[in-house]
Amino acid sequence: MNFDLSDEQALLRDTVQRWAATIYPGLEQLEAARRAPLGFLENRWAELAELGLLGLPFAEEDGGFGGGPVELLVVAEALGRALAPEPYLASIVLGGGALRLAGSQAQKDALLPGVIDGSVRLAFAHGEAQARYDLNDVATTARAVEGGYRLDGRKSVVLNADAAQTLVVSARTAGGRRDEAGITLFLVPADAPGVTLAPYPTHDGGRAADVVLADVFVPTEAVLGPQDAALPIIERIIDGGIVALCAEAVGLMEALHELTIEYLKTRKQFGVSIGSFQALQHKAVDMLVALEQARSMALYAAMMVEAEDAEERRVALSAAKAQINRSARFVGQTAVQLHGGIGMTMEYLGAHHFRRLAAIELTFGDTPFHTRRVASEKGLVGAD
Amino acid sequence: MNFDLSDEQALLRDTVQRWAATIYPGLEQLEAARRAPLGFLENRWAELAELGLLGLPFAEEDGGFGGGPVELLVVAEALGRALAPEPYLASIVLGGGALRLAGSQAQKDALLPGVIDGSVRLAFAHGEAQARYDLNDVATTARAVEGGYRLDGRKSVVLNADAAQTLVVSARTAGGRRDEAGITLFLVPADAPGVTLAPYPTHDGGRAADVVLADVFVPTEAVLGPQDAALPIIERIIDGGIVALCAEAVGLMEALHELTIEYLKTRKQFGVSIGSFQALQHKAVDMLVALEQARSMALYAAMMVEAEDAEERRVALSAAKAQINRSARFVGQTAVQLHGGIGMTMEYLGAHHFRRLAAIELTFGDTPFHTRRVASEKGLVGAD
Amino acid sequence: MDLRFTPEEIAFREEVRTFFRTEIPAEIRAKVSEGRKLAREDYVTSQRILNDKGWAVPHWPVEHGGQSWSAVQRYIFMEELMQAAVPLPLQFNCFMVGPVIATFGNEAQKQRFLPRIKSLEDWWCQGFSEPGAGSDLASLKTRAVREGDHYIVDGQKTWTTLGQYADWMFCLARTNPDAKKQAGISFLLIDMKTPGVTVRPIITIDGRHEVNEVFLDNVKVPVENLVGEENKGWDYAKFLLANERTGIARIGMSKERIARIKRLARSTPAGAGTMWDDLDFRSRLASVEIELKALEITQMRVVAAQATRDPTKPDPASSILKIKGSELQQATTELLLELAGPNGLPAQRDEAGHNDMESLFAWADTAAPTYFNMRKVSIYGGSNEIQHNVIAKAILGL
Amino acid sequence: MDLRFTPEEIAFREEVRTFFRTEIPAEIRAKVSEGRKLAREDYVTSQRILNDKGWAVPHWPVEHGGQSWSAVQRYIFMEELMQAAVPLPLQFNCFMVGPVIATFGNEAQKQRFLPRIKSLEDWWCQGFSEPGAGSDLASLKTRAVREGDHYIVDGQKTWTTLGQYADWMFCLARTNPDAKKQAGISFLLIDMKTPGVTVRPIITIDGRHEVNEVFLDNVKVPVENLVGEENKGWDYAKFLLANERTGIARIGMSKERIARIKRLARSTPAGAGTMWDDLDFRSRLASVEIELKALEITQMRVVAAQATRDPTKPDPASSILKIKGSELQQATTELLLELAGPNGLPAQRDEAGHNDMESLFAWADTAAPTYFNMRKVSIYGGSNEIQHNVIAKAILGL
Repeated sequence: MNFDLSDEQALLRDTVQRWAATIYPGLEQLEAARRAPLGFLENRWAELAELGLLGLPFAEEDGGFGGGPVELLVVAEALGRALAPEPYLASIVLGGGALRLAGSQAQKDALLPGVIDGSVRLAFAHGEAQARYDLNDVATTARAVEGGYRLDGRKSVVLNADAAQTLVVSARTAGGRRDEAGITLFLVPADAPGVTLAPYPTHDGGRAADVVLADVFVPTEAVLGPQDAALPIIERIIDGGIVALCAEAVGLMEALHELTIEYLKTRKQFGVSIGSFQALQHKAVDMLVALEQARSMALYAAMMVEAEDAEERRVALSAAKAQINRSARFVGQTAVQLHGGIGMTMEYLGAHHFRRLAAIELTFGDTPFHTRRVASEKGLVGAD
Repeated sequence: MNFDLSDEQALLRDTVQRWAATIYPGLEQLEAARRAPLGFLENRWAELAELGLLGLPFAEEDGGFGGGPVELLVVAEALGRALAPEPYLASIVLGGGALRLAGSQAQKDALLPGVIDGSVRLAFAHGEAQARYDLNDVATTARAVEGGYRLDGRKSVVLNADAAQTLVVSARTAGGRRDEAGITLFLVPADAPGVTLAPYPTHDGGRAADVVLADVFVPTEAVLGPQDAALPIIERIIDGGIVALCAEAVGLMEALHELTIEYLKTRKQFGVSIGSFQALQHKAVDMLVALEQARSMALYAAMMVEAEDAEERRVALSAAKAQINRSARFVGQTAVQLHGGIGMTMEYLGAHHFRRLAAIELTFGDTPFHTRRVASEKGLVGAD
Repeated sequence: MDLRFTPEEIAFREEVRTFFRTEIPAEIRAKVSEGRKLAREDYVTSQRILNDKGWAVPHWPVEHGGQSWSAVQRYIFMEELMQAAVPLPLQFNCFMVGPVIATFGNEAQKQRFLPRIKSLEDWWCQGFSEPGAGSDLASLKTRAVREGDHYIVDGQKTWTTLGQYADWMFCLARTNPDAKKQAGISFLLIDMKTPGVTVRPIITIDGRHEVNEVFLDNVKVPVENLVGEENKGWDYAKFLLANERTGIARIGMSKERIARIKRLARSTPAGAGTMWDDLDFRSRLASVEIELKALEITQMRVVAAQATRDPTKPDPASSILKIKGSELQQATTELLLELAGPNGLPAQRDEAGHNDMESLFAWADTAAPTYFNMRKVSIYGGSNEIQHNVIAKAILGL
Repeated sequence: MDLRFTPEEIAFREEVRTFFRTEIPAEIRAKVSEGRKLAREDYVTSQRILNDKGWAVPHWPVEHGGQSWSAVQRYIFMEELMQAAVPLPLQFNCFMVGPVIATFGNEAQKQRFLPRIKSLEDWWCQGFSEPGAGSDLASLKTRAVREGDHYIVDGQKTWTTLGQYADWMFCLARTNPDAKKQAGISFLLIDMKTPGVTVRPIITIDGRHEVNEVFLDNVKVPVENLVGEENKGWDYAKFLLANERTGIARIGMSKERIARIKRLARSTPAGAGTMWDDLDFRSRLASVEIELKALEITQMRVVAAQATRDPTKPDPASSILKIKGSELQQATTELLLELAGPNGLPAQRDEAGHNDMESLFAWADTAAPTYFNMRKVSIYGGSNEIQHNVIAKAILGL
């Protein structure tokens, strides 16, 4: 048991933190990036490529750096602290995760060099409006036709789809809407005929799109991974997303807690700093407890995301996300409350952390969803 | 809308409060009564009869005083404040409620005079170990035989059964264990052949018993209310019990909150009264909020217990009990916490309030049970 | 004790309920219910309809257009108004500056201002809070210096709700800098068109423009716009704030939101059915309903007790209403956001148009802004921490 | 970073797990698991078995019978011990007075006391708390006046856990009444058989006799029973209390209770099935499991950090463990009581014997006392409010 980062990991953390602190020292720089058409600046994405972050999770033989969950933890936490708007989650963790977990060598050879050098971005078009958090709920269809498939359906809230050249799309090749079997993944060029994007900003300052697929033809080679049996891969892609979100949330909460403590120390009321009021002190302590619980569970998620046993992995990841969600809500709400009016305004940096924390709760499963998943399986404590 | 007590109700409240404060001024007197074989002193029961409390809920033509839910509220709250150990709930509210709601004139004539003058006590033997809070779950059977019935089964945690001369027993005359139809109530003398009591103290300082019925014969006249259709009556009996418990809990919480405020004002630590610490002040305020919410719902329970619409009544009573339970847990736990060590000892009066509040949570339905009942019906807020 | 409404009160309830639901335009009420932004005209339209009926300011003295309703009737009126999702008559006009002028203003002020306050011909905003003051309102720094028949006002106000629409501002300013904190403050009425008044928008976390900063730079205010006595403004402010607090539980609003959540849950897909089939969700909803019912009775108890209270002194019980009422308002928005789920993330999805499935979630766009916005209710009107202090001192004697 | 145990650590875990479950009598472990009262002999039996194995005091210096285990091994040992429902080695002996004597005692004291401390030949109790002191421990009033080669001790101690079994008490007494609060206190060892020592039981809300008052009336204590220097006792007490806090999260105990709740839920009738079928109950149980898993990792982080910390200074992070650990211990007892339901009301139902159905609930008798008793964990060892103050000051700098 060892919680220390290796020298390489510590270097990675310092590098990303330094980059983020330089590029996004305050709200002004962040808002400037968000105002760009894609919600971030492409030259920043190129910088992430130069720093080696875009190739981090991919195998060395594919041109990557072979980073694992701890490296992901380190990067996502550092980017989270700074609210960096680049689509690392959408393109590298989710889209890249799909390629990494299910791509053929030919598919990797075709796409990964561009992903790693920043010239190609991916998005993961899986969720649909009716599905909520159920990964098996796919209504989009793929009909086998001569030489390939024709896809029809709508994908909902596809993160950073408008920034992607290639979409990883899930579609039903067999079975009914909620069947576990019968789902297949496809690589679909974003500019393929019949693909229409309806992009929009999201409430956390990010961007997403609904993706309409109308009789979209893809060749047989576009099938990513096994036919009819993509659900376990989709689960693992989302598991990676959960690790990234947990780490990001820890970075956000840490920064927000620091802002709050700073505010309590400097803000004066009734002639004293408000941090001298015991009731506020105790709430600040409860925030710290929630943050430390979340930090522990982000570590746990990273530790368990590659566990062999699927049930054990599922329970662990759900436990982590549930804890992160609960901590995120408490820390976010309490931070706003302790700030008072200023915490309610977009002019205050911490308000943006609060909004992003709220959005994280709604991404890849909320607290009741994940708590129930822990409850409905064997749970975390054996009863033998 | 009028929240004022009538002159008669105010007089009733003052009378009961004065009696309780005189008889149970402190823990010593309370413990002395509890040490009696039945858990209370019979002469005190006679005093309650003299005060007219035992006849309170019964119709004037039956020798009672025709009191309604508000009178019950007033009495139960005043007795609750003082932790009075007399079996008012078991004998008058539950057992008496059964007679009042379902008794034939002959049955009332036979029993009520004794109930009202204190010479006869009743108990309500309905619950069974497997039933938890489900009123329809009755495994005890009554076989029709020549001239009457033979009862077999076990009743569990029958409040103050060892103090009763007559038991109101529910038994299944038709149907399966959890069927709603097929339950019938019987009047069973506590000394009937085949009735065995296994009495015990309860964790709140009261008493109860398991009642074993082994081939107990009762004549046809012992049937109380309609054959096979007692469940709606049982529900109304328990509804009355819920009103009484809600009011009792309000009395207990009020007294416990007063004790806590007194302690905060007088207890010194680090050279100042601990009531000067803001974190403790805010908890004391949260106790008050919980108490006032409970007080409101006790009023609501009293207002709704005689509502015509069964669903409306059920939702209202469940809402009241759920709120009372939640407030009781919070007020009880917080009171112990604010007292520190002294609150953990049986030598401290408030600890007995805490224990009784915990027991009330487990009586006639806990918070999840009643919350689910509110959720599974139309709820409190219409959505038309 | 009889906790039921009388037949007369029930008839009254039916009357106001019918009026709200038939006379106030459905589009306006839908905006309120759905958490969408109201235009200035929506407020004006709604309040004029009430005013024409004589119901814009029923709690005012009869001679100024009030109704001689009982406390229970007033309670019923407000609850039904909120449950029908009618915009509240503008708080600053009807519950703040109006009662202050009616109680402490001179005859000329009453004649001049009150009719236009209740008809919303004049839109008023509040100039109390200042940067750096927060809950410590009395530490305000804005100064008004008497020069002849004018005050010259300099300073900065903040959190000025809907100040962008305002014609007038009622304002606290320090007229005696040497007096102790609460003393030396005066209550001034300022025409927003006066040179030197600048309004700067503040965008809140819901992404909307609801509050403002107001800069007062050498603003000339005629002496006749002083309410009551010079240096007594703190008394009038306390009177006003006590009025603010009693209405703050907003039980009707929470009820309206719960009813809406129930309707939406029935059409919101989840698993093989809808969110209405999710008993866990409904149990959490029921928990809020239960607390809300309890608070409603608590509010009715406070209302019933008002008949025998000194109306110029705040009832500390109103702090309980504030604490619990704001918590429950917030809890309903959390349930709404939970219901929206991942469909609550898009901020302007409608720019893309909907298909049938997405139109089921068209409502979800405003769930997050509503959740964000309602964080304010435990902050403003005296933060919940301040309310705890008030109760600890005034009720518990700690 | 590698959060898994090494193969060696896993082997160690198997070794201690097997030992606990095969060598400690099942009847004793059942009593612990079921929340029943342990007799003095149960503690002694269990600790002697550990002591014979060399495991009663693994955290002591090796020369006094400790083990040269890593922090991780110590952690594994304690977790497995609690999960096997083995009685903790007597805290007062093994975690309090033993380490103090081993660290600050003289050679004679070490020789005389340490072997009997770890074997539980001497049962020790703690004489720190006094009536009226509570969390403000340093305001203690018990006095020790030097007369020749004795101290004469007068005063009163309270909350003396299991003092009714004790042979010895370690005690804080004021030796210099003129010094400031924390100064002037000494650490004395008192033979409970000394004339003038009187133990009075305090019955706690679980109805049990676990704590006591101890009256010290003109008690003669030989000077050789002073630990360390006169008037330096507060330093030794702080050292001891820091030891107390690290173990206080009791994660293994909460895990053991959750496992028991799961087993019991499967056989507890509810509706047409069992409580295990109640997904609402299981979700609430899962919520506690999740927080507990997070706290377990937090504890492991603290353990891992101990390697590089000054062991004589308390880690403020241990306050986090105390707060959350006590909350979770309490939460598990609330779930246990909920599971018991109305069958949790009887206090001594077994006096009546059971049929098959009631025997299903025989366990329920101890649910309420366990719930009542565990209210103490947020009070003792520095109340959770005090822990909040500690963190606010030491970690947050407020």
